[in-house]
Amino acid sequence: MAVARETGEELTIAGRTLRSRLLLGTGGFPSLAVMAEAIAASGSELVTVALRRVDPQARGSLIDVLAEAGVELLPNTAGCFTARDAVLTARLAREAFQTDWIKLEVIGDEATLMPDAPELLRAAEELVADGFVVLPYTTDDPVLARRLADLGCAAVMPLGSPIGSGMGIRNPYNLALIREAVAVPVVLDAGVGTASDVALAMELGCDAVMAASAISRAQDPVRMARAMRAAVEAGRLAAGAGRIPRRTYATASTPEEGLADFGVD
Amino acid sequence: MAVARETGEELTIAGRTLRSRLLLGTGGFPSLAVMAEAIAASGSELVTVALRRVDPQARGSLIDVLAEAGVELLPNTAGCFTARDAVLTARLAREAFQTDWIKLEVIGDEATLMPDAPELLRAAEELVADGFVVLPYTTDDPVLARRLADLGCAAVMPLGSPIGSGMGIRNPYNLALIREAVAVPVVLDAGVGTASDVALAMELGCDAVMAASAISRAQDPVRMARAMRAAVEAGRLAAGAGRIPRRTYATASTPEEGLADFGVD
Amino acid sequence: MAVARETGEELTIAGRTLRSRLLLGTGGFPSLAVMAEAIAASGSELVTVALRRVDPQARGSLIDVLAEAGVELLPNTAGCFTARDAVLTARLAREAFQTDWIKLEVIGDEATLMPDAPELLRAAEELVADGFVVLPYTTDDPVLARRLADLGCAAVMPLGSPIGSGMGIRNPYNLALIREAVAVPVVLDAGVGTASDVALAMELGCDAVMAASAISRAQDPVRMARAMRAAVEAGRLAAGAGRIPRRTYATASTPEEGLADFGVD
Amino acid sequence: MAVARETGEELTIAGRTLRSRLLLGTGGFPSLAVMAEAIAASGSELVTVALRRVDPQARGSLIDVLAEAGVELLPNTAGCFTARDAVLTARLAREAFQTDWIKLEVIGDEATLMPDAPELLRAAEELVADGFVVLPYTTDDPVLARRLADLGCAAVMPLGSPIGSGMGIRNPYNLALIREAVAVPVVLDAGVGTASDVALAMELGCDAVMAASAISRAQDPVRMARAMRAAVEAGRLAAGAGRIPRRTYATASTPEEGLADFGVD
Amino acid sequence: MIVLNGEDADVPAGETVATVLARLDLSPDARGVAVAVDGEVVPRAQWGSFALVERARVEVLTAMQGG
Amino acid sequence: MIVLNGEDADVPAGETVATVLARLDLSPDARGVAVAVDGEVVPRAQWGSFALVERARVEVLTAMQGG
Amino acid sequence: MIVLNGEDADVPAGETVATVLARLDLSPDARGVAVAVDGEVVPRAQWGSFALVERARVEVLTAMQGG
Amino acid sequence: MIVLNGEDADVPAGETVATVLARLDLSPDARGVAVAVDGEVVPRAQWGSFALVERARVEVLTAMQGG
Repeated sequence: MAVARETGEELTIAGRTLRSRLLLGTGGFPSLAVMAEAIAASGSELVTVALRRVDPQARGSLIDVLAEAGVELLPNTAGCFTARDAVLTARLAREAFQTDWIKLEVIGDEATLMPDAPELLRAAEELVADGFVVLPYTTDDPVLARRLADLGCAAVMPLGSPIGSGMGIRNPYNLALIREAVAVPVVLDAGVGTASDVALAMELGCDAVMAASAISRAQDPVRMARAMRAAVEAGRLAAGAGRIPRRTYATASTPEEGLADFGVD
Repeated sequence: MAVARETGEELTIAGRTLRSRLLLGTGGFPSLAVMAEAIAASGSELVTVALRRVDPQARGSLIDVLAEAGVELLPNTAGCFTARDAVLTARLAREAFQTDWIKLEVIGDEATLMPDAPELLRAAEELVADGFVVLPYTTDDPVLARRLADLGCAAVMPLGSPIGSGMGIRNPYNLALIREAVAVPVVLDAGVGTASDVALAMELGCDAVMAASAISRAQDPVRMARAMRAAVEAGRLAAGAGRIPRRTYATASTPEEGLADFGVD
Repeated sequence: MAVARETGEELTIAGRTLRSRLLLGTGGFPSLAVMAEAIAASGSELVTVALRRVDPQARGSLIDVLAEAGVELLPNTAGCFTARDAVLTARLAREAFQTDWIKLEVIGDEATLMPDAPELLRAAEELVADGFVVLPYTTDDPVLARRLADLGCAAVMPLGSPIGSGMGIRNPYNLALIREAVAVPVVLDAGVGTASDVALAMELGCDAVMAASAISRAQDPVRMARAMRAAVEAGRLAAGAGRIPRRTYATASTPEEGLADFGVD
Repeated sequence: MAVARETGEELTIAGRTLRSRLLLGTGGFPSLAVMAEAIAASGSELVTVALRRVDPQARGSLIDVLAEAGVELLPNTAGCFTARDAVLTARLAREAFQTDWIKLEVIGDEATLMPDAPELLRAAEELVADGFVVLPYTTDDPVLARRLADLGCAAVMPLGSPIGSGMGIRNPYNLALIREAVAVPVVLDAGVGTASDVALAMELGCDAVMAASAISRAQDPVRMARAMRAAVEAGRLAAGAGRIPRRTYATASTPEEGLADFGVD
Repeated sequence: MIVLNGEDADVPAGETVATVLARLDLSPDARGVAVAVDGEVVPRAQWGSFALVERARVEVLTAMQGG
Repeated sequence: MIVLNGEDADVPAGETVATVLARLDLSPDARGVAVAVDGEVVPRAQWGSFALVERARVEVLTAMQGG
Repeated sequence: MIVLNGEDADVPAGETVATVLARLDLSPDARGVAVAVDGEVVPRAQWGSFALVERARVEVLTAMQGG
Repeated sequence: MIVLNGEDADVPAGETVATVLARLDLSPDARGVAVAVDGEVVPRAQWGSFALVERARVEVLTAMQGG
């Protein structure tokens, strides 16, 4: 349907240039060590973190591990069900991590963790006005995506399927429509299960892909991180290579011209 | 469904070890130069050629170009509609190229170029008896694939969809069943359109993928060759990484524990 | 996934009981006569009409034909891109047709004719407050559907795919999620192409289906109307019959017990 | 893709005219009484039976019940793995039931119960020569289907997915190709799970559908029988009604001409 | 002068909605008709009395096949 | 001694198919029944005359729900 | 008495945010920490001066694996 | 007269395969070439000795891009 719009290999979001088109979630890894190894294997330069209450017992070294990995932080507002909570969480994240970037999540439903369109728009508007670089997690609704872009979001992050479901891209048409609807980068968020999902996302015109559980909860997270890295590259290359059209019937790859005639037995 | 059975990264067919799990067709390229560049970009070590009548005018340097590329030849029997023609073509190919390897095609239908099961079995049996290393192009019927393997074929090459159709893998279930049904390598043949098709094939348990028109007739064959190479790697890695299960509902990638409570406005 | 919730065969929306679970659009028919015949063939009791400027030349007898067909009118707000225009159109429709029922459409995009979530919510809220029986055309977003139901809409009408596209139900999962998310009737709106789409919608738990172009622009609209009527019945019956589970492998429908043993030849 | 070829509503196989396009399997029902009720609800006129060893304890009244139901018997060769066993079973069935009709099954794999192409062809050839009316259960391979038709089979019965799997039609393209490849009736056999599968089969050009477990093992077999009857009718009608084409974008079902202009607030 | 269904119409200010409808051959009890003036509904009961101002934007709408 | 439906049965060589069927309470005109002996169909017309050899493998089949 | 991360904490009114953080072994320059009091962010620069009222709801948050 | 790659060719009976190849500018050690005569492979070793009969159907094949 759509082909990737930029010809350059680098992705630019809000003026920041990323060589890797793979964003990583940090949740769900069996250990920080595996997380660090997977990040390295993935090549990702931008990883999400959440804000949660300080646990006096298990004060983690997450920040240190990520700093050592040399990646940028993308705080999220996971767990927020209202614009107000999401905005406040974004502001706290700015305080905590000295970054204006925020992966904005405003959830509307516990079972599916799907976003709540009106609250999301409200939070996005407020955060953009407050100077944030807003990357909203959104549905695969192209009209909503365009509204978010029109509000000044730096990218849109539509879901392929519910968070952690591994169902891949349930509606590829809508992703392609989103690609046509907005000028900002489109980052597939949520639902990725395996490498072919990621390749497909890139072929549909996404500029990048976010993977979390698909890597962290795989049996071999580091190997899956390598798989995802290759899949992003594969899909990106294919998107720009001008694929052959789909046909109902066959088209010979070997010409018939010059075919021998051995007669009839 | 299935995971790739070998843990090693190399593929062995009939005792020959291949580092690349991508087979290339040589038909359809805009020029021999582009073909050579695409072969190099793909990393493929095994490429198909057809046998056709010598053309006194345009005597090509195909063999020379391929020799220079350092790839092994896999002659095919494209265009044959009977076991007899296919067997004779295989024997001529052995004469011409000094190889016992043959990609066996016995076509049953002009419109779809799908194989003809009984003629295919007949030809496979005769060629195996004659000492050939037989790689049959077959349907996605797992019973037929098992019969071919039982006859002594060195691999099976099921179709994803009609040759040159770019429709990808129409029936992933059958491919997974073939993977379970045979012990020899499974090489997806025919139908691949883009990188995600290739990644999916590997995830379904294929040991390798054959791409022809998908690369040669892409707008940028060299770029697509790179895409396919990365896709094979991505799918192969993912197949061995133990993907997360598919779920209907969401599974939070960010834990709720420790979520702040900002009160009600 | 979901089974239809009501065991009764009749559908009740806002206190009005309908024996037919098929709603019809009146646009696109080759003639009023064919429209009337198709309505009769479909068994539908509720059909949509639009409001447009009086055309002094071709003053139609649409209202008369529909009155004679004995169907109830469901005016729509097709063509409105803002809540304000939609609300005003609804009020004019109430004046023109003496009905509080309104199929609320607030479009967000010319190419896809998909709804605009925030404007739709705004219009729905205002019309519910004004005493209308609101049936909003919405996306397949379950959170948005629940919000519309919570606002007091009498039913929700999610799309299967873009209006008139004939692409069927692009994301069956979301339809099933909507069925779980709301207590009001779910009426599939938009995208239906043929009978199996309609049967699937009912199996997913929809209470009714709206068909417009699929019938009116079919080559034989009256025959397609009959097809759709049967498809609603088929899907409704199947939804309540407790289908067998999906399995990867076979389950013999003929038992092996008592199988004869004819020996080996 | 394909539209049903006959315009008449009746189906003729080997000179026998059937008003119902639904064939029923008799296995898996909770009781003979439910079976009889389901047969009546389905409207089917042709039902399959198997041949098994006489059980001195539980000598059933199956034949009597079916005779009373007024249906014709279609004996099958379920459980046969060789042409020889299938041919012998067919001959025994002819003795037992005084019918030349045989649903020919030659199984190639225990896990999938998929047919074995070469044995199937062998058995079909022998039975056709022996005067049988052969209805072979086959894969969805169009070349194999054509070969069976060419051998003189009275119909072909391709699978949608494995017997009893309820997976529906895994490869609709192949079914459509079979429809184009043969002149005899195409009866979808195996895999049907629910009504929409049946409607889809008819839309793809099948002349009839066989349902067994989908009805007999449903929670409410009689209701599912009614659903399947309606689904056959729906799909058959739709196949002949000339459906609208599939489009990526929307096509307004309400014209924009004459749209009011309410000005800007 | 008013704007009637998007086109200038030579109707003097002060005339009623009913008069305008009559020009369109629509009687006051015409079925399936509704009228908006300057973005507001004019209920049927007021058609006879509602006087149009200069440049009033009048929309006269009726049922059309759709949806 | 024969093998009847897969199990040894104490039927002396020389007895007919009809005799065996009688043991199963099946009359010569039983509906929906067919018989194979040693992998060959024995038509109903021969049930009364077809004599079984020692160790004959007899299959007596009838209709069963299936398919 | 305040409510610290959802639990009652025996901190007298008038104490500063910095004091509370010290109780959690967090220094004023702790990396990756942010504080909200009664639903408003307290910037790091004010930690030393921001005095808590009785029953203040204090949330002390830090980075956690997620998303 | 023979049939060479589907077309009549003015080659007298008795000539060898090698002669025919020479006409096509192909030497006996040409790479990637194979020959069938009347539906049977003629191995390279026999090219010099294999004599063609009248109306022999000769197929001279070589590698072509395909598959």
